[in-house]
This record gives sequence, structure tokens and C-alpha cells, in this order.
Amino acid sequence: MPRITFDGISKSFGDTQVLDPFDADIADGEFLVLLGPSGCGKSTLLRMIAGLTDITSGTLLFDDVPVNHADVRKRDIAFVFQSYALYPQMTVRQNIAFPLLMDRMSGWQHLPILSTLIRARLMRDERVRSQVNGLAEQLGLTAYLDRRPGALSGGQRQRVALARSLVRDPSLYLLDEPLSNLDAKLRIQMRTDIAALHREVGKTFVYVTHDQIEAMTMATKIIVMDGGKIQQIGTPDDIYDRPANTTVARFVGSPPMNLVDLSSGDQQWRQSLRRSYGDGTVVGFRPENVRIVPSGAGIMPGTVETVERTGPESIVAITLDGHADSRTYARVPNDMTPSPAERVSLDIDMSSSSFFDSVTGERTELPVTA
Amino acid sequence: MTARADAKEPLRLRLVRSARNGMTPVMLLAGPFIFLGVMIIWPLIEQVWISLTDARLTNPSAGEFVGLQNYATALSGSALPRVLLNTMVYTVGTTVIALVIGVLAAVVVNMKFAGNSVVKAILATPWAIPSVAAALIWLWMFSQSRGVINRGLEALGQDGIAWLTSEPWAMVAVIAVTAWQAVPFVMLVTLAALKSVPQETAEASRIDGAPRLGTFQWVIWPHILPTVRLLAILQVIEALRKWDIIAVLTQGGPVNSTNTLVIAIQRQAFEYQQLGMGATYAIIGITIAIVFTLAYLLLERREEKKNTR
Amino acid sequence: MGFPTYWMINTALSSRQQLFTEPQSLWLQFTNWSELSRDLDGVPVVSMLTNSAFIAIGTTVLTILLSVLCAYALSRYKFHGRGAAAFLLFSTQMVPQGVFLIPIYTLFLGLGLVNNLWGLVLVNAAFSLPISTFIIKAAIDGIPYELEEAARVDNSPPLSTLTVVILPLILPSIAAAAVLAFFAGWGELMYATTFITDRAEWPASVGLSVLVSQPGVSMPAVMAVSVMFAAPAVAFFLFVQRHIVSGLTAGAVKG
Amino acid sequence: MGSAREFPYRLSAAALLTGSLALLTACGTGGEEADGEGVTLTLGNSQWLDANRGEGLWEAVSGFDHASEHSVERVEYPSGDIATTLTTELGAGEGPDVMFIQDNVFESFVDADFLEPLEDAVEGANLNNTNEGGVKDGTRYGVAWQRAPFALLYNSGLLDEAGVEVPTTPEELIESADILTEELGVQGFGDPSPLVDDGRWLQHINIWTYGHGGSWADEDGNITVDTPENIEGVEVVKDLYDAGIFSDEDLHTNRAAFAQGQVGMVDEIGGGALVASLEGGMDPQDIHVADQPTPEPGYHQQLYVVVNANSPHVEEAKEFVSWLVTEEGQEMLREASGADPLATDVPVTEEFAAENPWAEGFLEVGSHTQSTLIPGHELQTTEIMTLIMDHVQEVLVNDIPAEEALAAAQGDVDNLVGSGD
Repeated sequence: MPRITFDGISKSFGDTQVLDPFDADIADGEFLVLLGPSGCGKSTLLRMIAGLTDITSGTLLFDDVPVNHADVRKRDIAFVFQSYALYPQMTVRQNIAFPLLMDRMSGWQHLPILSTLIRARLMRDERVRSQVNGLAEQLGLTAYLDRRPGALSGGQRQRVALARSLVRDPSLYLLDEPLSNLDAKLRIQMRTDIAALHREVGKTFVYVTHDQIEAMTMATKIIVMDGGKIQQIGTPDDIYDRPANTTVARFVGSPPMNLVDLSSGDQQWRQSLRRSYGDGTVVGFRPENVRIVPSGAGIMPGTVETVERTGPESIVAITLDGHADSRTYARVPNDMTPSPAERVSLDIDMSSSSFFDSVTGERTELPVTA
Repeated sequence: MTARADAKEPLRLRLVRSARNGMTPVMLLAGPFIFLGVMIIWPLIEQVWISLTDARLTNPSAGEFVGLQNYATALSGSALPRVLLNTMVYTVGTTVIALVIGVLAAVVVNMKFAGNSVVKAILATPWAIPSVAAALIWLWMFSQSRGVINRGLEALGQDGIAWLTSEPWAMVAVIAVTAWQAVPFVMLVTLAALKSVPQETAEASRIDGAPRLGTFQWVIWPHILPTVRLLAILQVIEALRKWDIIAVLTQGGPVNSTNTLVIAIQRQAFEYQQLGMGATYAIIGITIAIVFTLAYLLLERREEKKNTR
Repeated sequence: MGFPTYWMINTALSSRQQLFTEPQSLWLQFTNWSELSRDLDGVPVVSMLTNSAFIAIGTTVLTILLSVLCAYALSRYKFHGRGAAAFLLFSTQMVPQGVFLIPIYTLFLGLGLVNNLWGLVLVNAAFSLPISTFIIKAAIDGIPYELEEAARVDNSPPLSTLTVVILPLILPSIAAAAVLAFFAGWGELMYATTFITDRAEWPASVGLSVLVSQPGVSMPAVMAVSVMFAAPAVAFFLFVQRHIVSGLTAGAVKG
Repeated sequence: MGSAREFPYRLSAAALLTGSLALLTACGTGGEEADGEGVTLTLGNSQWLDANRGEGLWEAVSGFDHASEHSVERVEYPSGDIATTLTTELGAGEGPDVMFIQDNVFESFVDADFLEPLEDAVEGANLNNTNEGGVKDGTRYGVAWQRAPFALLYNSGLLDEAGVEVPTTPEELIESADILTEELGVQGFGDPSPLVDDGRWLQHINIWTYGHGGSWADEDGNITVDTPENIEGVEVVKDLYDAGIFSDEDLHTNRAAFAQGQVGMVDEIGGGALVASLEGGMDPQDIHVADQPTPEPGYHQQLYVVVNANSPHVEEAKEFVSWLVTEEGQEMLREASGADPLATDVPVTEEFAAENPWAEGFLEVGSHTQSTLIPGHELQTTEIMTLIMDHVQEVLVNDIPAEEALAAAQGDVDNLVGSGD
């Protein structure tokens, strides 16, 4: 049950830096989500933790012990692949039992032919049987134990992959976008199941996803990555309420945080905001912190573009005056929705807003004056 | 806490690490490549040297250095162009015929009909018959006065043909036999490719009203084209190396009309005992083959780029 | 396509007199066994076939062992000179085999591999290795890399990863490569005639060519030996045919 | 740059890898020699494999087992490969102790210093003129094993039945062959076509060119391809070809067909006649021999017995040769050789002569046939004859006049010979 320390870890393939050096410390039992768009280096980082990819520089420590060169098999990890990587020629039972067999076999027993016999014997072993059966029951796979992965649905395969990783009771679980191949309904259910599993086993999980909802619902800690850089490390609330920069702000939340750059434009409302918050500032605010008020009453005037009902509430897209190329979103109760093309004004709770430097995009802490 | 270990990591440690990761493929390849190196690659390099000497079969390692004289003689003589032309005709002929018949056979066998597997087995058998045995039975069948082929022709009211002793029939005969042996391989590989044509696509095109031929042309053919292309290059290489069939049937005759490069090399090196000249022919042949292969690979790469763009 | 095979059997079952004095019967005859057995007297058919089998099986095993290593390295590792190694392998395919006769002979003399079936195993394996490697490499290319990583994570040592996880998946391709290697070893003539001068060590190809080059050759006997020579290869082929079809095209179909 | 350079075999990775093994092997072969005791000599010949007579020949030379303290062991080479295989073996310093080889192979072995001089081995033997070619530059390297002259073999049963005479001119040959085919439906003339490219015609052309007094080079080695005699010979071949009397099948099939009584006439050697008589397809009494239907006699093939200079048993091998040319050895060989002229003049037994009326004919022909080796260009004979036959085939197939074709051939051969030296 390790505490994971990243000490200046970085990765490059040839001349291309895919992950800039960074430091982080992940406590034991944490559910860490590596979140970012595809190609941001999050899978690479996960593979580095697993030992499947070399670490270019820096030190990776499990409980303060450097493991840079430790073999994958020594790290006591489970890894659930995006594609599940089930062994197609083996039955579900054999797939799940495989790690158990490998744990029990010594060097010479892996010799061809001999290994076949020994594996056959181990498959009949009572402890192996009960472990596999128990896990299968827990994950609802009992009926499929003698099928091959090819004959299973996506959700079933996913559970087999999970079962295979659980069977050894490792101290670290690594999951690489395990839900991305499932349909929406199943995904929500599995999300809950995995989160429950984490609470149950109490081990450290590292989970890679590009889906920020998965991240927000499951994580105890999130590392947001983009373009090979660590953008922010924090709890889901930190990430959501206090994004470290505009990249994180734009990535997390659906719709994401609205960003209004005050550095240009000469409308009157801009000029007055500039006076309050400085002229190199980007104001960021969540759609739920926006109130739509009649034109002339709020802080930012604009025109309603679309109204999208999501059930209990609606998402209203507004084009701010002098801001034609981007939309600003508001999340409002259904009974308060304006009509498209209506002139409105936005009233914003500045105390819950974030402020960023318009040049660097970094978060700046400003005293709220308005 | 451990200190940051980027650039300060001891050199020795880094070497060990890169060796560990970098050496695996080398270790895997070492065995096979030492083996190939001893058996093929080194002898090949020797051939380059021998082609620059006047080595004879009786003194293979003690030829006298004669520079490019062998090449000058070979390239200025009238024999080589004929040999190269024969090689081209033989290669193209066997490849085209084997591909056409093989693909057709695969399409036929891929249909569902009674006795399908028997037909497949019969069509596939020639591949398994050793070349020498195959050439011998054809030799007997091609016999002008006693051969079953001429008997068939005569039964049809045609004159018998001197298959192995007249132009252009000798070339036709060796191409036919070579293709006969190659068709099963083409058929089997194409069959596998056909089996992997997605059924929905084929069905969809039929539902869309495409005629059978259209389905083949627009759906099936593009799907098996990469396979056919690969088969073509394999067949070309095979034809460039094929020796036993011609050696048994015509020995390169008549009037050198089936004298391909392999036969010519064999003649120079073993009949005339001119190892140097034989090596020269071999090097010329290899050079041409490599140029063609490189051209093929370049085309392939360009095609790939076009497709991914 | 099937007729020459039939004609081979037909000729083998004819008598010499029938072949030369009357049109060869179109139907199989079964009345000439005594002449045939007399003509085959002294032809060491059994040892010829056993020797061919030894060469063919040896060639197959060695080829597959080496080409799995080669194919795995070429498919799974990026390293300097990989392209060159692949091209080198490929270009050895284009060289007529006769070119190597003398250098290999000289080499084998020193190794005591002349007049030795092992020598022919080595020769045929060297010539079969490249094509076999390409077939198997194409198959390995088609296996998701993650499967091997999963095996590593599951605490499987490389040996088991190869034999338990990878090999079963590329079995069809291995069968295909094995058939090619087997045929190469079974039918090879050029090296066999040069390297094997001891009658007891003759493979069937040499025996057949000796039979043919005898003055006063008996055509039925030649064809009978041809049939016996072809039969095991055909049988072997028909036996594995079902499995190899998908193996031959792994990778190729994907382009 | 012209100096001889040894190819750096020693640098080869192979040699490095295998050096120790090679040493072991070398020690192994060196150690088996023992003084005063009999050794086992290896005898390399393609004829051991011949159907019918191979065993007989082996039995004949096995007589040495009894005549000496040594024993003999056969090494069998397929006839099609013996030249290449032996050359390869000898080139690598290996090979059997005693070899039985064709004259053209003999020439290249002498040239390469592969052979042991044999003067002392045959001292006092009563050698006949078949041994003349065994002496090169005054040193004897080979002793005649067998000479196989070509003569016209015919099936008298068929000829009588069709009512044709034994031909004495090419015109008569065509006529007789046609009648045989028309009357009896058999192959009139069984010589393989000049377009069957198995190398046979590189020699077989000489039946017609030698037959008309031609030769390919004069005594001084000057190439004489386009002489009137050769042109005439080629024109005859063209006539025969146009008449369609050649067989398009190879030698072996023709032999088998002759043995089955399906061929009227064929140019053959004694071995072929012996095979036919032993095959049982026809009455041996019907096999007869006549001179070829040309003004001059044709050619012979010649086999020499030679001793491998690399042999660890050179002296014992020479003992074998000495024994072979004794009366005892020759008589044993005679029995197995049919009617081929041997190193000494041993007559065929009366019994054999009675059973095989053709036998005496070959002995007679053999004394005046010629070698196929081109004087002064023995080593290049195959290459020269290939060039000539390429042009002869042009005459047959493309109707190029013989004179023109041989003039072109003369030019090609001159080029080759000029460049070769």
C-alpha cells in the first residue's frame, strides 16, 4: 500500500518531450485521477508508474523507495487496460486465474509442455477455484466462466478485466480509461462500482480518463494534464472551484467555466470591470454562478443565442456584447429561461469567481471589490 | 529522500540501463543473424569478391583479381540481354498466370457448393508435390510422341507440339508448370483474404443494387488487393530463384529460349566452371532484383502516404 | 490442376512395355506390381523417405525457432538498424541459392557437415528463415502490445508470455511457415546432391534424380518413387491445410 | 594488381567460429592411418548406380579386395552431378581416393593439379591407344577405364520386317527411318533432337561434323569452326532435322524405347546396347551395330581412372590402378563392361559375343573414333561447343544458312578464346 512520490519525473521520446518534469506526492489509499485531453501524456504517466514505460529523468518512489528500475512484476500492481487486453485464447476462468497461476509457478515450471501440465493442475487447485469463483460471483460473471472473451459483451469483458486485476489483491490499482468503450448507461453504473470497490479495498487507485465527470465523481485527488504539463494537482473541489489556470478552467465542468478577457474591447461594461480588476485580467465564473437579469440590470450585457433544456434546468448560451466569437453559458432554473435573440444582462457572483492573468493564463488572487 | 537523479546519474548506471533496454532485440536477433551471416550473408559478400576474379570451380578461393573485366565481358556480350529478357518473360508470365488463376480459383472455392472441400484439396495439392517430382511428370506429359498432352491435341484434330524443343512453346511449358505449382499458394492466401471480407459490406452493396461483378469490383477486390500485391512480389521473387523445373524440363533450351538468370549462373559456374563469371551474373541479377524491390517498397510507401493523408 | 497428379499415379502403375508400345491407358491398372517391384529393387525407398523426413522436420523446427525470435524482435522493438535488418533479411530471399553452394560446402567441410543430414537441415533453414520470419512477424504485428503488458503485470515471465500468451495466438501463421519450411526441406535437391554422396544418407530428391539419370531408366519406377516422394508432403499439407489458411494472410490482409 | 590473391577465407566469421571443430575433424582423419596394414580405398564413380551393370562393375573392381591387403568402398555420384560434385570436393581438398571421370573433367582436374602422376603405377602394362589422352605434358595422370564409342545401333528385327537396309548415307537414314515409321509405327531414328538442351548435343554434333571430316581446331589450337567439312556436317543435321526424324525426347526415354523394340536405329554407346540387351524388352540377337552413315567415324566418350593427389592413401590408390591394368583386373572388368574398349586389348568372351552380336562392332569402331575435346582448348570445350550449338540451333530453327551460322560461331569462339587467355 504505497505512497507514491513523483520526484522531478519527466518523459521524452527521442527529442520530443512528452511530459515535463514535475513533483507530486500521493498519499496511500488515494483515488488519483489523471485527467486531460487525449495525447496529454496521462497514459504515459500511468505506464511509467506501472513500469511499462521508462522514466526519462527523475525518481519515482513507492513509500520512499525508488522504483525506477524495478520490474513491472515486482511492483505489485494491477493494471486494467483500455482495451482490457484479455487473452483471447483463454476462457474467462483461465483469464482470471492467470495471475494466480503465474504467482505460484517458479522458474523452471515455465518450461514449455511442463508449464501446460502444471497450469492444468493449478487450475484444479481448490484455492484457485474458490478465489476465481468468488470473484466471478461478485462481478456477475459466473455464467460466463467457460466462455472466451470473444463471446462476451463490452461490459462483461470490462468486468473480466477488472476481475483479473483484483484476483491477486495487489497494493496499487492502475486503470487506463477502462470505461471509454462502454455505453453511457453502463459507464455510469461502472463508475459507481469502481468507486465502491476503492472504498472497499482501501488501496491506492490511479485512474486515467479524459472524462472530467468520471474524474469529479470518483477521485479523491486529480492531476490535470495538458500538453505534457501538469496543470494542477488537487482535490476535485480545488480543481472545480479554484482552477490553477485557464486551461484547467476550460477543461473541467460541463459546460466549462466562462472566461471573459478584460484586456481588450472598449464597451462600457468592460471598462468598468477593468477598473475594478485590472486590465490584464481574465474573469472566470461557473455557469451556475450566473443569474440572467433583464437587459441593463446586470454586469455583462448580451444576446441570447440558444436555450438548451437538460431536464431540471436549462443551459443558456449568450453572446456578450463585443465578444462575438465566443459564448458565455448560464445554468438557470427552467422557469427563468429567456427566449433566443432576447437582449439580457448577466449578474455574476464575483466572490465565487476566479481571476487569471490574461498573458500567462495563471490564476491570480484579487481582492473582490465589487 | 533521494536526490534528483537526472543529469547527475552516474554514467555507468545509465549505460547499464540503456543496455538492458536496448540489448533485448539484439540478443533475440543475434542467433538468427549469426546463423544467416555465416550461411548467406558472408558467402554473398564473398560472391562480390569472386566476381572480380577469374576463379574457377577447381580453385574457388584462389582466383586472380581481374577488376571489372567479368562485368565488361558480361555486359558487352549478346548472351546477357537474352537471359534477362527470358528471366523477365518467365517472371512476369508465371506471376500473372499464377495470380489470375489463383484468384479465380479462390473466388470459385469460396462459393458454397457440394464437394467444395474436395475441389479445394485437389486444387491445392500441386503445391505439396516436390518440384523435381512435378517436373518429371510434366516432362513425361509433354513428350512429343508419347505425351498425354499431344494425345489430347490430336484427339481434337490438332497437330502435336514439340513442347520442350521449340520456341516459344518451351517457354510456355516451363511457365505453365511453374504456375501450376504456384497457383495453390495464391489460391490459399487469397481464400483467407476473401474469408475476411466483412459480410455486411458485401451484403450492403448487394442490397444497394450492385450486380455480382460490381460487388467483386467495388467491395471484394479492394479488400484483397493488398494481399494480391504481396503475393505478386512473393511470386516474382520465387520466379527469380526457380531452378529445378527449368533444369529438369529444358535446361535452358532450345536455342537459349528458357535460359533464365538462375540457369545461366549455374551454367557459368558449374558447366563452364567459371566461378568468377557465375558470380558476376549473380551480382547483376541481385542488383536488378534489389532495385525492383526498392522501387516496389517506395511505391508502397508513397501509396501509404496518399492513403493516410 | 489435378490431372498431372493422377497421371503420375497412372504412369507408375503402367508397365514399361505398355508405355512404349501402346497408348498409355487412361485408367489406372493394377496388374504390373511385379515389374514395378523388380524395378524398385535396390532403390532404398524407406531410407530415402526417412532421410527426407529428417531433413524436413529438422528444417521446420529450426526455422520456426529462429524465425519466432527474429520476428518477435523485428515486430516488437524499435532499435537502430531495424529497417536495415529487415531489408537484409528480405534481400537474401532474392539470391539464387546455387550461388552459395561452394562457400557453404567449404564451410561444412570444416564442420564435418558434408554427407550429414544436419548440414542440409542448416542449409534449408537458412533459406526458409526469411519468408518464415515475415509470415510470423505479420502475425505478431497483429497482436495488441497490451496483451504482453498485461502478462507482465500478471507476473508472467517472458518465457510464459511467449509460450502461453503469444504463441497460441499466432499458431496459424506458425503452421503456415512450418508448411513452407517443411516443403523446402522435403524437396530440396541442389544442395542434397552436392553434399550427400553416401547412399544411406540420400534423401528422396537425390534418390529420384539418381534414378532418372540411370541409363535404361524405368519410367514407371521413376513415377512410383515420385508418388511416394509426394505422398507424405501432400498428406502433411492436407492435414494442416485447414489451419494454415488464416495464418498465411495474417497482416497481409490489413495491408 | 595482377598478382594472385588468396581470398581472405581465414578472416571469415565462419572460420573463426568453427576453427576448433575443423581442427578436431582434421585430427580425426589424420589419425586413422596405420603402417603395414590394409587401408580402405574410396572409389568414386557414377556408374555404380547404373541399373543392370552397376553391380557388375563394382564386383569387378572388388576383385582388388582379394588381390591385395586393402579393401575398396564405393562412393556413388548421380551421373548428372558427378563433375560438379567431384570438382567441388576436390576444390576443397577432399574427394574419394580413386575416381572414374569423363575426359573433359579429367582435363580440368589436371589443369588444377588435383591428380597424382601414375607412370610408375602402369609400368610394364600393355596399354593400348585408348590411354593416349591420359598423358598431359609428358606426364601420365589417367589410365583408360572405358572408352565408349558411338555407333549406329539398330534393331534388325524391325529393319527386316519393314524391309529396309542399314543406311550408309544420311539420305538413306532418312528414307529408312520414314519407312520404319510408316510401315511399323515405330520411331525410325532414336537420336534426341538437337534442340533437347541437356548438353548431349555439345558432343553429339560430332557424329556429323567428325563424320564429314571436320574438327573444331587444328593441331596448333587454331579455331576451325567454319570449315567446309563442318558446314557440310551441319547441313546434314539440318536435313535430318527438317525430315523430322529426330526424337524430341531425352536420352533415357529413347534408350528405354529402344529396349522395348520401339526404335529402329539410334546412335549409341556400348553401354546403351548392353542396357537394351539386359532389359528384356527385345531379343538381344536383334541388336546389331553398324558404322554411322557418314564417310568418317564419329566420336567416343572416354572415362579415365585417376588418383586424387589429396588422398591420404596415394600409394595404395596407385596399387589399385596397377592391379586394374593387370590381366586379371582387365578380364574382370571386361566381363562387366560389355563391349567397351578398355585400357588393354582384352577381347570379349566368346560366350558374350555369341549372345550379343553387337559387341564386336563396338570394339572395332572404338579404335578410330575421336575425342570430343578440342585440341589446345580442352578446358573450354563445353563453353566453345555451347557457342557453336547456339548457332547450329539457329540454323535448324531460323533457317540461317549453315555457312553463315558457323562463320558467326567462328567469330564468337575466337572472341572467347582470345579473351580467355
